[in-house]
Amino acid sequence: MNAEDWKKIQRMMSKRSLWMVHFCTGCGAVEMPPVMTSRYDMERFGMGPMATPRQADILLITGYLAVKTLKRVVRVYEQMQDPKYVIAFGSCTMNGGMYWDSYNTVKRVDKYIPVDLYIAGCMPRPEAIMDAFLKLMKMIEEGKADGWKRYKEHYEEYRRNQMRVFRRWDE
Amino acid sequence: MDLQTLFGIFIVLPVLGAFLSYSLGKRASIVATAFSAVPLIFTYLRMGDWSQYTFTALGINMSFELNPLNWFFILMTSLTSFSALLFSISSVKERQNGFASLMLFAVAGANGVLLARDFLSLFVFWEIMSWSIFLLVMRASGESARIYMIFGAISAYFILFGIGIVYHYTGSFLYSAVGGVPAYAWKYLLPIFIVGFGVKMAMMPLHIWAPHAYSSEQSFVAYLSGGLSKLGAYGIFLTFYSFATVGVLAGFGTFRTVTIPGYALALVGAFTAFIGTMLAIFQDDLRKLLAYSSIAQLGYVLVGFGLGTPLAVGGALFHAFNHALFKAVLFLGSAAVIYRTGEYRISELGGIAYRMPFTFMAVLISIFALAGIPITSGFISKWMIYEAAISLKFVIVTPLMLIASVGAFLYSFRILYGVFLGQLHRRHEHIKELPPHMLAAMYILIVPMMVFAVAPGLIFDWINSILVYYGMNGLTYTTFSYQSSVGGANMLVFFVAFMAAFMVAMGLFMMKKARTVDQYDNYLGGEVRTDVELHAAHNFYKPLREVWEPLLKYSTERFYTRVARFFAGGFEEIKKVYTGNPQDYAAYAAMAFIVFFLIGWWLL
Amino acid sequence: MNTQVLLENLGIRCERLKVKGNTVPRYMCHVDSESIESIIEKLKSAGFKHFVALTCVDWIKDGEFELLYHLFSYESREDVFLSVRIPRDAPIMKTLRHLFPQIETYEREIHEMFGVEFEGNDRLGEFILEDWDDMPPMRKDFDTEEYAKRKYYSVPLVDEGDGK
Amino acid sequence: MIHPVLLIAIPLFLAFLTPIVGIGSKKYARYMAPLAAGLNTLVSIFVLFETFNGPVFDILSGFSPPLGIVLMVGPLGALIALLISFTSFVVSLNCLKYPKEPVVKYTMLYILLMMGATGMVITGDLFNLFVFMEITSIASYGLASFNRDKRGYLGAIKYVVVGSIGSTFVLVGIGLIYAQLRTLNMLDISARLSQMNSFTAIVAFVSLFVGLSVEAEIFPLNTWVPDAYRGAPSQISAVFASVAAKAGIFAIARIIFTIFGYSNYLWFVVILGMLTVIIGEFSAYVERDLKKMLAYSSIAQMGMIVLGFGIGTVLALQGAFFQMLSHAIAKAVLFMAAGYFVYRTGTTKMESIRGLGRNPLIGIPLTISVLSIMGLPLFLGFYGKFYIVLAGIDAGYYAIIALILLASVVEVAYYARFLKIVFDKSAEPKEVTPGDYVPMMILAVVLVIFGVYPYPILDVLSHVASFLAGGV
Amino acid sequence: MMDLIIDIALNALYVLLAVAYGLLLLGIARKINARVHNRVGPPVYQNFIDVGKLLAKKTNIRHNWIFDLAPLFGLAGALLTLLYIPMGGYRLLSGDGDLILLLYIMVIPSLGMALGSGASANPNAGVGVMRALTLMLAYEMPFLLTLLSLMIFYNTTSLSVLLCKQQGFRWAIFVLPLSALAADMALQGMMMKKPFDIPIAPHEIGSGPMVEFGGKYLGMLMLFGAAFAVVETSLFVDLFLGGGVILNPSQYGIIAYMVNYFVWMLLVLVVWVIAVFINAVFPRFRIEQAFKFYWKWPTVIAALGLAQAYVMSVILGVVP
Repeated sequence: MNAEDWKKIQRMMSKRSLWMVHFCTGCGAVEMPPVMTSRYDMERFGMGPMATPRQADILLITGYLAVKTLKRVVRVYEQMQDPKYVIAFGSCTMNGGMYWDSYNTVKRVDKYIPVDLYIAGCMPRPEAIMDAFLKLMKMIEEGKADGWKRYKEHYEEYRRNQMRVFRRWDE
Repeated sequence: MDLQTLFGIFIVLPVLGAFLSYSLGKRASIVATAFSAVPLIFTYLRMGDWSQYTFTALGINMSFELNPLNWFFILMTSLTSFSALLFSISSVKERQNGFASLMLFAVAGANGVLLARDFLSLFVFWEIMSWSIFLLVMRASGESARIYMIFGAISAYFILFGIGIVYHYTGSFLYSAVGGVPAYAWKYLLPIFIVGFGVKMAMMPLHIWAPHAYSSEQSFVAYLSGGLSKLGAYGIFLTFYSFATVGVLAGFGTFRTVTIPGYALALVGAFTAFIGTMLAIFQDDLRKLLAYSSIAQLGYVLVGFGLGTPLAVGGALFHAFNHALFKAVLFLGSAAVIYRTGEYRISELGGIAYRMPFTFMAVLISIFALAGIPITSGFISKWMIYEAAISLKFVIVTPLMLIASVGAFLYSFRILYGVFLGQLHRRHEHIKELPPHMLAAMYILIVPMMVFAVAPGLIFDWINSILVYYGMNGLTYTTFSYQSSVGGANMLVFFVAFMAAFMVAMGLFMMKKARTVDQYDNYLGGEVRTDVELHAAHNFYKPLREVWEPLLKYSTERFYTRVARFFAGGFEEIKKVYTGNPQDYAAYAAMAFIVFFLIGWWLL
Repeated sequence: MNTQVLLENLGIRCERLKVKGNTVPRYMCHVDSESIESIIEKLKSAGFKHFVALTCVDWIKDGEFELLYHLFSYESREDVFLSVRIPRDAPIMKTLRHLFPQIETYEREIHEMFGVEFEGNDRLGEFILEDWDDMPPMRKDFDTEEYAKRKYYSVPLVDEGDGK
Repeated sequence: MIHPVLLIAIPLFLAFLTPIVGIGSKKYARYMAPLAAGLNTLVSIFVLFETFNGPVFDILSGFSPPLGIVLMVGPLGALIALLISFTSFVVSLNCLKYPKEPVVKYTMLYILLMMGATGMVITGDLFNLFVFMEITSIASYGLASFNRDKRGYLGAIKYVVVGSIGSTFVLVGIGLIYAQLRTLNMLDISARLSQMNSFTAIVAFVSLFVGLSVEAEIFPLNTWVPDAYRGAPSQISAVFASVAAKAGIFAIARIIFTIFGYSNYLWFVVILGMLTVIIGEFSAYVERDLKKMLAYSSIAQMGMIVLGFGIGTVLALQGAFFQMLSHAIAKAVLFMAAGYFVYRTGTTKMESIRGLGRNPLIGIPLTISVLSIMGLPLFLGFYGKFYIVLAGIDAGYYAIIALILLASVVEVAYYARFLKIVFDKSAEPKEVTPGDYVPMMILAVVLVIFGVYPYPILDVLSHVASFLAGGV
Repeated sequence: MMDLIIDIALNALYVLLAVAYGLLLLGIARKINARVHNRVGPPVYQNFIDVGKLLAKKTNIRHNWIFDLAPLFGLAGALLTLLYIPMGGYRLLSGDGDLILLLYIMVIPSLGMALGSGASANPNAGVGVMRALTLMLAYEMPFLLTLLSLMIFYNTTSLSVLLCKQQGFRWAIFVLPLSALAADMALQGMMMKKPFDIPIAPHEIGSGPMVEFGGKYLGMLMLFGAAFAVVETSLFVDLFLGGGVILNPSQYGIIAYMVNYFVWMLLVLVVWVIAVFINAVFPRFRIEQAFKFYWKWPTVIAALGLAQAYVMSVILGVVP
């Protein structure tokens, strides 16, 4: 077996065992329980919620991010261990949504951390969420979900962008 | 070996050293260490000489004896005193000369107690040891010293009373003469000796001096708890297996092959172990925690002596040995922490292990021994006592001991987590590892624990010779394995298996590299380190405490305080005899004359 | 005692607010910033033990901030609003946290959002808005859209260079 | 050959020389006390050596016994005389530091007190005993009130009341004996005791016992002790405890063993001793005044000695004598320390002496003497308590010894408390001068030397058996 | 020499099988849980995938060297414990160490984990370990009484001897039913299944001791968990259900081993499934509630069982 095969096996395992830490910032969190419970049951695919970012593979951002929250999100993201994926959830994470002119809400999350997948909708339905998960799995299998690599490669730019909204970091 | 050498090395030399080191001032502990090293080296070289001597000193005829038992105990006390003094070179900062000389007096006293073959010298040296401990404790706290001394006096006077009884019946002070005490007198003599020696072992309910005394200078307490408290165990061993013959003990009646006094002792020991453990769990003061742990561990020794089968007695002796080592290391570890941080409350410490890794390793290994993890010898001695109790089918003693050993995990983790792991406080960020000689003081004691864990047969040889010397059957063992009537274990197999399993785990572990992050880089909901200390060591076992709260309100110490207050009230009444009124005094004189006269007339 | 009488005894002109469908009597009083402390103290001793809220309104045209102290009495089940107007260009008010400790939090928030200084409150500082770098955002002359554009929309996308 | 009479003659001479010296220089008058005590110490050492060959009889004023005045010194008496002179000497050194005005009278009374006590020990004649006792008492009365304050006078008046009752009893006892036997020589009385009406003998014995109990601090005639000890200057309290009381108790021992030999009365003495110990220790435990506490402790220690005499075996008597020695020396140290504390703080309250012992020059002798009183080995006090307890158990006094040991625990408790206060870290020690610590050091060294090497004392005490059998 | 190599190989095989079986058991538990929730649930082999994923993680974060002790001691201790537990009648090393040794070996992995999690300086870890230890004190009370009743009744502390004495369906569960009941209750706490899973409560204290572990650390701890699922159930099976030994190997040879192993697996599964069902339907006890519970009813039951064993063994003199 060569390295490529190993990679394949690893991706297969990553795909079938996605543990997520969900950062419940907005109203999107209410759509998660249906996804977990008997109607949609995401544990079918080996997915499950985890308590801490150390154990998790997916960071699920379920709603708008204030500046203050973004800082926490970045920290949590950096505490996760590679490979790690980010799913941003709902319109607010894409363009601010109804908070498009708010003085305190960041408008596009992928300016600050690499987002692998956006789920559109305000709110997205559980079907959409399931669909997104399946799509992420596919991306992982194909090796396209490489946000964590991009973050490493372009760390300087990401950090510069983050620091445009933060004044200080280590506090 | 002749008498002069023996007396000179074990008693005169420490006393001389005491005077010398007192006059030396700041370098006292170095000299004292050298003086305490001599008996240790001597013990190591000459262990195994058996002989008896008699001579006079201090106005009394003293008889000394060297037998396997006192060699065994001298090894413990010499080891612990040596490492305590070695440690104290740096750790004792204030009036080191007083400390060192009193330590050497205690060493002389302990050696004398152990070597004695008659009650007079036993008592004399017992008291010498007692007052030197008193003064040593007084260096830290007068009240603790007072409490210690009251119990020390109770212990000494019980022993003295017992000696008086022996003398009354036999007219001799020799141990060998105790056989002449008639059986009915043992009814008094046995409890008297048990209480007398039991105080030094901090047997419940005579233990309350221990948490106080053990809160004084920790390097001394390492010796007090490690070495000197073993003298109580020594005394109880002598009482049961040398003074009282089997016939005497059996004369009290037996309970399933165990004599009634033995069974009572075992019960007391089991309760001591249980209650001591439960109290240790809730201590926030590191020193008090270790003190209660000491009380509990000596409870096991009591159980072993009480059960009286060769396995139990051997286990108790071995446990006393182990306890001497690991508790000395633990107290030295706490001394190290106090030396570096000046703090003894567990909730105020934390993360010391990252700055003092070698100290942590020493403490960790001795905590393994304390908790009875099989990679140290602490397990084997506990195992022996358990097996003895199980094979006797005792259903009160055994569960108490077993659950106490589970409780030991709780308080040992409190030490590990509260002091050494967890968050390092900002004010402790700059502390350093101990200097080498202090580490050496701890690691000297670690080595035997590890060696005897793999090859317990080495120490069983010695324990066996003690048992045979006192007329018991030997143990069943080989160099690496040991057996009871109901089970057995092979430590070599265990170690090989452990190593193999460890290798497998290591192999799996080494497959991937890990990245080290700062210890404050923790998941706290995205928050980072703030000024708020997040070390979760304050009131660590709060839920358990809430459950136990109704029972914790009963305290032996409060009981004693109440008794003391009650008596003081009585004394006030008695003191009213001295009214301060001359007329009353004149009346007293008249009445005294009448009473004296009537008595005289009656006696006529 | 009737609250209205009480307030009148204190020398405060008050009006009873007419609220549809609400049976709880509410009184609106206008007081000046000097006397507010003693009035709240007296109300407190008269049964208004519950400090409900402190809010601020920016009357930009009047050039004033209105601070609204809201008290409630469990005994008479009545609400009292005490309105204090302070000048917008020098928004300084005495702290009242010694009367009700919870006022401190409200004061911190109003300080952050409106820039009102509360003399004597030493915990005024960064509270909810982390890393804030502009004028207090709840002031009516603060243009939030302009700010958002300036701050957030100007952040460039990370150029990852692989056509994504 | 040195005559024991010198033990009386020298101090008497020097005592009456003191006013004459005092006329010239009050400064030199102060040195008369150490001089007299020092000379007495030397003489008593020689006497002690002489007595090893047998009791020394010194006949005064030409009449031969049993008619004349006779001094009768056995080894034990010589030992006690030595003890008295020696402690007086050391305490008088301490007195130099704390002179009391008027110096001449003070010094004179001090010498007379010592002389009287020595005389009580070495006399061989009952009436002389009474005379010396009176000298001692009267000197004591004077010294007890020497502070000239309310406490001193109160203490002294109590002492006078009880003491004069005691003297009367002694006189009555002597009178009864003389009326029957026409002799006052102790050995003579002892030899002819059987001629006496046994009822009268009992009355005489009890009278003497009660009378001497006052000096010997036996319950219930020790009621004067706390007040007098507190009221007197501390050095004088030291002398009371270590000189006067020892003379009294030795006199009682001689009454019991040398003269009457009432062995069936001994159990009552044991009970008295026990009561004295228990009441003394228990009162001391609750006492908050330093000097009164030491006084009560002194009572208890005397009780131990009485107990030792009461048990009446060789071992017990040896213990009693050891106890006399150790108590005299250790209590002298403690009272001198108390004197230092009182001088530094101006009060005798226990709480006020915090931290004063932290200077090792005071602390070490203090600790040594406390440990000695607690009865711990390597110090002289060990032997007393140890021997008495062993002898008591051996003689079968189980319950009494148990009570004594209980009282000893109480003693340990309050002495440990005393040490705790003295070594309290919260307060700073004050300066000391050689006048304070040299006497204490001397006595402490003696405690340690004879604690480690008691053979000289044991040699003397080997004569206890003959004393017990009615010898001297 | 050959014998020794075969022996070692066989032991390694048994241990490997046990770990694999443990992972399967964990998968079964998840499946059952899902079915109780009316979900489909993950496949039963899900836990193999999880472990594989965790071990294959690209970065692994550690805090310091003490942190490494957790997976090392955890896994090593777990494997060691497996060696001392007879599985399907095959005794492994249990002849060289008895129950008391086993009890203490069982502590090693938990101790390592406690050390490692403590070293992470995360307060949640400390709280979690505190709860785990308190729970341990709680369930050990009935469990030790139960063990004692067995040891007294069979007059041995050796597990292999215990198995021999239970052969021929003279299982301890029939003889000492009360003790078995108490032991099963204690087992629930030992496995930290609901209602006793407060030490690892994910939503409250971030999964407690495991809060800082990820990647290979968590993977190895999962292996330890899997091994311990087998250890704990197997301990119950060995103690009370005769260890699944129904055929005598000396009579039937290799077939007996296979049959016994199969029966052992079945019994382990049964014990496990009972615990999983209880887990699925119960809410969570607070730690002091759990403590009070264990020192009340299970202890009383275990004490009754002990009394029964005592009476039978000591007073009536029954020799099993």
